[in-house]
Amino acid sequence: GPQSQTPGKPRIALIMKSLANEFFLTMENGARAHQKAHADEYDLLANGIKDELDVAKQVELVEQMVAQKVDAIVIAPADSKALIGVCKKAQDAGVVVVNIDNKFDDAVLAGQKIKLPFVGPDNRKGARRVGDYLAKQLKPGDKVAVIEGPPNAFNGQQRGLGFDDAMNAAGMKIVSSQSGYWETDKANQVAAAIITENPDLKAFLCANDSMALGAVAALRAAGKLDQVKVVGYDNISAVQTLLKEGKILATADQHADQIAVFGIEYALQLLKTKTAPADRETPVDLITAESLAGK
Amino acid sequence: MHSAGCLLRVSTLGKSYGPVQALNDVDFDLRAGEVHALVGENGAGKSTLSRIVAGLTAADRGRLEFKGQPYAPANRKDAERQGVHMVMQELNLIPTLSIAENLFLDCLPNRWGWIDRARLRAESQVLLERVGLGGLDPNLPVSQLGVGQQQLVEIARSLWRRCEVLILDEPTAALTDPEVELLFALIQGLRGAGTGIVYISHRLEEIQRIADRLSVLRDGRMTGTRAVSDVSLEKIVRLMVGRDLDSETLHESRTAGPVALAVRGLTCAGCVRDVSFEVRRGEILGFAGLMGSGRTETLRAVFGADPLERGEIHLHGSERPARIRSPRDAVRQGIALLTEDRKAQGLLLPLAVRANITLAALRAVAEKWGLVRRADEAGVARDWVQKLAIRCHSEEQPAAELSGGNQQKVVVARWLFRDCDILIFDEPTRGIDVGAKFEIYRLLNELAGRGKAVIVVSSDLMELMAICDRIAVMSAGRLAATFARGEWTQDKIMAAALREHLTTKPLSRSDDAPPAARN
Amino acid sequence: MQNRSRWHAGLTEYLGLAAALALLVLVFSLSTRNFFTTTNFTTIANQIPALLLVATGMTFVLVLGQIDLSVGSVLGLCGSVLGVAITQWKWPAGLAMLAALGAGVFCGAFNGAVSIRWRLPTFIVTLGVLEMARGAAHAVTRSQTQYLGSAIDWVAGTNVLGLSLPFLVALAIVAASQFALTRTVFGRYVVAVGTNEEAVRLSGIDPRPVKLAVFMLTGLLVALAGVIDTARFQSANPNAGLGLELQAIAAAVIGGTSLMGGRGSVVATFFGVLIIAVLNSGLAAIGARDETKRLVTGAVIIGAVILDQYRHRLERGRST
Amino acid sequence: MQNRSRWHAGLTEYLGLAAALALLVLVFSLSTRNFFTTTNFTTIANQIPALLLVATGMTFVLVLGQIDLSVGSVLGLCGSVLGVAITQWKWPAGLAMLAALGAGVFCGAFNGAVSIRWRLPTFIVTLGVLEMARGAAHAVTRSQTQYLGSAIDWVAGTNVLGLSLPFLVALAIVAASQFALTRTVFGRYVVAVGTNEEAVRLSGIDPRPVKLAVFMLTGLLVALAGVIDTARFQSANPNAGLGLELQAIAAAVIGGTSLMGGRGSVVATFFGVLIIAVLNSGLAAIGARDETKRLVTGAVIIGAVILDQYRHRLERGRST
Ligand SMILES: Nc1ncnc2c1ncn2[C@@H]1O[C@H](COP(=O)(O)OP(=O)(O)OP(=O)(O)O)[C@@H](O)[C@H]1O
Ligand SMILES: Nc1ncnc2c1ncn2[C@@H]1O[C@H](COP(=O)(O)OP(=O)(O)OP(=O)(O)O)[C@@H](O)[C@H]1O
Ligand SMILES: [Mg+2]
Ligand SMILES: [Mg+2]
Repeated sequence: GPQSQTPGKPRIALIMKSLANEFFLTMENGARAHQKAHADEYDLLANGIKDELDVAKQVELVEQMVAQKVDAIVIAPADSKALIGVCKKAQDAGVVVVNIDNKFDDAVLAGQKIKLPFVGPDNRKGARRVGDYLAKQLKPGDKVAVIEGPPNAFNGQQRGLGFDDAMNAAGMKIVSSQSGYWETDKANQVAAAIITENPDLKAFLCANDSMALGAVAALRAAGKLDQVKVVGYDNISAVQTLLKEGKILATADQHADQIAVFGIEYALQLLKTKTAPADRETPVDLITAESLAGK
Repeated sequence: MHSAGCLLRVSTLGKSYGPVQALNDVDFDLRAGEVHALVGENGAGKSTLSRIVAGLTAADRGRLEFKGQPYAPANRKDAERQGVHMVMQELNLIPTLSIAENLFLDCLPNRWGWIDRARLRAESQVLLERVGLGGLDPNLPVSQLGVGQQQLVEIARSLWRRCEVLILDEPTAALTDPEVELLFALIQGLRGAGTGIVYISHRLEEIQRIADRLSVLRDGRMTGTRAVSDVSLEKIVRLMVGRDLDSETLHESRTAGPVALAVRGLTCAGCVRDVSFEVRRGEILGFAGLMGSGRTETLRAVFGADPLERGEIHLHGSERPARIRSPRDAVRQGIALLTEDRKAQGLLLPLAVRANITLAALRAVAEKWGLVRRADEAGVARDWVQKLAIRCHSEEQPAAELSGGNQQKVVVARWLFRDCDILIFDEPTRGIDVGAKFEIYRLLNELAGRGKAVIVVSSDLMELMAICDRIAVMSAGRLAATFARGEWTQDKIMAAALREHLTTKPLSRSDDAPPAARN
Repeated sequence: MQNRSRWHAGLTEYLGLAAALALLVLVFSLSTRNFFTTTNFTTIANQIPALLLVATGMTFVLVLGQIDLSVGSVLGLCGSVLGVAITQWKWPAGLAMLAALGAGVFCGAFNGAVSIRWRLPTFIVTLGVLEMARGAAHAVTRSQTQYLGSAIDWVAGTNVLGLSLPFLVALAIVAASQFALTRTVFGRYVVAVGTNEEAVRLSGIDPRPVKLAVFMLTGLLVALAGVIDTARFQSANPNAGLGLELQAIAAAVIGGTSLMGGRGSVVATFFGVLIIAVLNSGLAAIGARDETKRLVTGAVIIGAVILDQYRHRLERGRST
Repeated sequence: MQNRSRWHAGLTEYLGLAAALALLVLVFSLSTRNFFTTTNFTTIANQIPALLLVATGMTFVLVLGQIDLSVGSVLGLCGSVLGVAITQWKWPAGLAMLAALGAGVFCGAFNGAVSIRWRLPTFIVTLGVLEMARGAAHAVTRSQTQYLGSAIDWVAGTNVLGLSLPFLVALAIVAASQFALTRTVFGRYVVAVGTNEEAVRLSGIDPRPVKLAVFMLTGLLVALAGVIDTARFQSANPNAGLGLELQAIAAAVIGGTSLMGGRGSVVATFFGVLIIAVLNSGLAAIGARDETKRLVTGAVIIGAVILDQYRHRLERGRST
C-alpha cells in the first residue's frame, strides 16, 4: 500500500527480481516487517519485476527510484552485468546503492572502477552442500540429471556449477543438464523425457524447488519415486511435507527474509556513517528431513 | 480476320471451375463505337467472360484478339494499360479509404511517394461531377456511401483512363432512374468517341434503349449475336431462358386481409423523418424512391437492425406497440428482412449453400437439444435449391462460388424457409436474371396469396408497378405519397420521389456524418 | 458414395498433420534410445491433457473470430483457488474443485461480458484479464506454491491401461467438442458468427449469447486443465500456465484453425497439440541445448503449417 | 470551415486517450511525492523510446491486418548481435550497429517472405520466428549478457534539454510514420491492403511488396529499439524484449488500432505507449505490491479502451 512519507526520514528503495517467485516475496515481507519495527528510522519502497528475465523493467525501476529521489537503493539485480551502468548512474546522483542476493560481475565492477557493496549468499557453495549431501546417498558412477534455471540467470548458473562440483567430486555421471525455466510444468516435461531416456537414473538435482515439484510429479507418473532421488533449492513452504516424506531429499535455505534486512541495515549504516562496511556473505542452510525434525 | 472496326474478338473460349463448365466454346466480337449487350441467366457465364477479357481470370482454352493482335492480359493492370477496363459486378471499393483515393488507387498522384492531395482532390472532383456525384466531398470515406453511390464511384474509376474497351457488369443493379439516365448519357459520349462497350444487364428494357447488338449466353454457350433492332423483348427472353415467360400473371388480384404491420411516426437518426405506413396481410407494398431516399433505413429500423429515435410499430392490429430492439425480436415476431447488400450482410460466403439456407431456422432441422439432423437439413436445402432453381453443383458448394444472382436466391431461400408473416425484401431482384426475376415475382405473389404481408423495396420502378398492390414513395427521408394500384403512373411516382428535393434542401451525405456504417 | 467421399475427405483433411507428426516421431525414434516405446508414449499422453483442453477451448474462440490471451493466467488462478481452498480454507476436495471451476467460468464470463457490453476487441479484454487473473492468483496464494499432498491424487492417479483419467477425459472432451462444433446448432452458430457476425445478427440470431457461451466454455475447460495440472503436481503454483496462450493458439493454428474466424476443427487442434508435445518430449530426450530447442521448435511450427498448405493444394488439385 | 472541422476531428480523435492519460497522471501526482516533477517526466520520456519504436512498427503491421509476435525476440537478437560484435568480434561500433540493424531487417524480411511465399498466417510465422530469434540470440551470446562499457554510450548519453537522443529520434520517427501512413502512397496501400486485400489485388496493385516492406520496416524499427536499449543498459542481454510483443500490441490497441486491419494511427499508439509507461512508473513510485500492480494494470488496459469507446460514441452522437 501507499507509504507514509514523512520528509526527513531516509527513504530506501528495495528493488527485487521476480515477484512471481516465492523467494522474493519472502524477501519483501521480511523487509516490510523490518520497516514496521523501525518505522521511525526509514521509509521503504519495495518494487520488483514481473519475471526475472525482464531486465529492462528493472533498469527502469532503478531510474524511477532515482527520479523519486530516494536516499538508498537496495537491489537484487536480475542480471549481473546489465544493471551495473544504471546503478553507477544512481551512485553518481548521490544515491547509496547496496547489492544483495545476486552479486554483480566482479570483472566488470573492477574494469569500471565501481564499488558496490554486496550482501548475500553464495549460491554455488549452497548448491555444492546440497549436492554433497545427495552424493552420500549414491554410489560413484550413478547417473544423475540436472534441471537448471533459465540459461542466463546468474544464480541459476551458480547453482548448476555447485551441483556439478559436487557430482564431479563424488564421481557421479551427469547424463543430462537442461533448463526447466524455474517452472514446475516445464521441469516436469523435461524430467519425464529424461527418465524415459535413462531408465537407470538415480537422481535429479533441481536448481529450485518449483522445478523439484515437477520432477517429483514426473517420477510419480513413472512409478519411480523410490528409485530416483530429488534435491531442490530455496526451501519453499510447499516442499516441507515432501522433505519429511522423503520424496525430496534435500534443499537449501538462503533465508530470504534476512537478506533484504541485512541489505537495508547496511544501507542505513552507509547513510549514517558514510563509510562502507565489508561485503557480507549471508548463510545458506542445508535442509533435510533430519534438520526439519531437529527444529 | 481483322475487319475494320472490330476491336476485340474472342474465339472458342473455354473456362471451367471444377466440374462447372462456366464457358464453353464461346465466340464474341466487339466493334469500336458500339454498345454490345451481353445477356443471359444467372450463372450463364457473363461475368466469367468479362473477367477473362479484363485480365482478372485466365481462360482454359481459346484465343483473344485485340485490335488484330493476339491479346493475353497477364492481369488487370496489363489489360488496363492496353485500354481494356471493367466495372465489376460486385463492389470492390476500399471502405476505409476516401472516395478520391479509391478513384485513383493504382496511380495516386504523388511526388516521391508523397501524395499530392490538392491534385487528387481536384481530379476526383471532376470525375465525380461526370457521374453526377458532384455534391460529394472526395475526402469522405467510402464506408459512408450507400450501395448506389458506391456503384457510381466504381464507374467513375474507369472513366478517366484511356479507354478503348469498357465492360460494365450490371452497372445499374443498384441505381435508380436519374442515375441510370446519367450513366446512359456517359455511355453515349464514350460510344461517340469510339470506345467499344460491353454492357451486361438483366434489365432488358435498358438494353433495348442503348445497345446496338446483343449476344445471349446460355449455360456457358453463346446462342448467337444479333442487332437489337431485330429482336423483341419476348424473343430475347426466349433466347435466354429457352421458353416463353408469361408476364400476364405478374399480378393476381386478391383481397387484402387485416393490417399486419403498422408503422407510426418512425424517425431515426439522420435520414428517416416521421414515416408512417401500414401493410396488410395478402398485400404487396412497394417502396419507391431515389437513391438515398431512406427506404433501406426505414425498413432496417422496422426490423430492429438500427436503433430508432421515435416511432411505434404495431403488429397484427394490436394497439400496444411491439417491442423490437433487435433483429432477433423482429424475427421472433414474424418479420423477415432480406438485406440489400447480400455479400456483407446476408451471406456466409465460405459456408455451404445448405448452411446459408437453414441459418435463420436451424432449429427446425434440429433435435430439441440442439443436434442438427444432417439428412433433414440437406433435404431442406436441396428442396429450396430446386424450387428456386439455384444453380450450384450441390448444396454443399460454398456460397462464395455461386454467381451473383444465385447468391441472391440463396438469401431468399433462407427467409422463405424461415416462413415469417411479414416479409421485407430490400432489392430482392438486384442482379437476378429475368427468368429468376419472374420466379421471384411468382413467389412474392404466392406469398401474398398465402396471406403474408410483403414489402418490396426496389430501384426498378417497372418492377414495382408490375407486382405491387400499393406503392409508397419516399423522398429525402419522408414518405411523400402512397398510391394504390391503378392510381399510379410513372410520372406521378417520379414527381413524388422528387417532391422533398424541390421544397427542402436535400440531405447531402457530405455534411452529415453517417449513422453506423453499414458496409 | 456420399458416405465414402465424406470419409475420404475426413482422412485427407488430417493427412498433412499426420505426416508432420509421423515425421517427427520417426526422427526422434532414430535419434534416441527409448523414444519409440509404450512407456514414452503413455508418458506423453499423460502430459498433454491440460494443453489439449485449453487448445480445445481456444479453437472455439478462434472459430468465433475472437482470441483469448487470458487462458494461461486463468489456469494459474483456478489452480491457486483449488490449492488454497484445500490447504488453507480446509474445504473438502469436491467443493474446492467446484470453486476452481467456478473461478474459470467466472473469468470466461467476464471476458465475454465485458467485450460484448462495450464492444471491445477480445484481444485487449483478455490481455487485461491476463494481468488481473495472474494478480489474483498471487493474491490468493500470497505467491506461495501450495502443496496438496495426496488430497486429490485420484484425479491424476486413476489409470486405465496406463492412460490416466485426465487423458481419457480430455479425449472424450475433444470428441464431444468436435461433435458440438460440427453437428449442433450451437456449433453452427459459432462458425456462422465467426464468418459474418452481421449477417448472423440480421438473420435474427443474437450473436451475444453465443459469444458469451464460448468464453464461458473456454473458462471451464481452462479451469479443468488447472485442476488436472494441480493434481498431477500435487501442488498449486500461482505461476502455472505462463505463456500457455501462445502454445494453445499455436496448436490450433498448426491444426489449420483460422485466426480470422469461421474455420477450425478440434481434431486438427488435437494433432497440433500432439506435434507440440512430441517435439518437446523428443528434444528433451535428445538433451538438446536450449538454443537448439528454440530454433527447432520455431522451424517445426512453421514447417508443419507449410506442409499442411501443400496438403491443401494437393487436395484442391485433385478435386478440380 | 473544411479546415476547422478537420482540426476539430483531429483533436477529438485523441480526446479519450488524452483524458485517460491525464487521469492517470492526476491520480499518481496526488498519491506520491515526486511524480509531478520534471525529473520524473524526463525519466519516463527517456524510458519509452524502445517500446515506442516497436509499437510504431506494430501499428503498421496491425493496420496491414497482420500481426508480428517476433518483435521481442528480434529485439533481443539485434541487441545480442550488437553486443557480441563489439565485445567478442571487436568490430567498430558503427559496423556493429549496422550488423544489428541488418539482423532486424533480415528477420522482418523472413517474416514477410515466408508468409507471402506459402500464404501462411503471419501469426504462426512470427510465432515460429519468436522462438528462433530467441534461440539465435542465446546461441550468439552463449546465453551470457555482454557488457559493453561505454563503447556506444553516445547513443543513449547525448542529451538535449534533459531529453535523450533516443527519445528525440523516436519522436521524429513517430511523426514521420504518421505522415507516411496518412499522406504517402505506401501508407495508403497499407491501409487498403489491411481493409480488403482482394480488392487491392483486383485494382491491379500487388499487395506482396507492401507486406514485405511493412515487415522489413518493423524489423528495422525493432533493431533500432534493440540498439537503443543496449546502449542504455551498456550491455546486451539475450533475454531482452521478453513479452514486448504483447506490450506493443496493447499500446497500439489502446490507441484504437484495429486488429482486423485497415484502421490505426501512430499518434494514437504514442498515447497508448504513454499510458503504459505512466502506469508502470506511477505504480513503482507508489511501491504497490505486485498483485495490486497487475490488477491495476489489467483494469487500466480495459478501462482505457472503454473510455475510448465512449469518446467514439460521444463524437458520433454529436455529429448526427
Ligand atoms: N470462383 C469460382 N469458383 C467456382 N465456380 C465459379 C467461380 N466463379 C464462377 N463460377 C461458376 O461459373 C458459372 C458462371 O458464373 P458467372 O459469374 O460468370 O455468371 P453470370 O452470368 O455473371 O451470372 P450473374 O448474372 O448471376 O452474375 C456459375 O455457374 C458459377 O457458379
Ligand atoms: N452507410 C451510410 N453512411 C452514411 N450515410 C448513409 C449510409 N447509408 C445511408 N445513409 C444516409 O441515409 C439516407 C438514406 O439511405 P438509404 O440507404 O436508406 O436509402 P435508399 O433509399 O435505400 O437508397 P439506396 O438505393 O442507396 O439503397 C441517405 O440519404 C444517406 O445520407
Ligand atoms: Mg455476373
Ligand atoms: Mg437501399
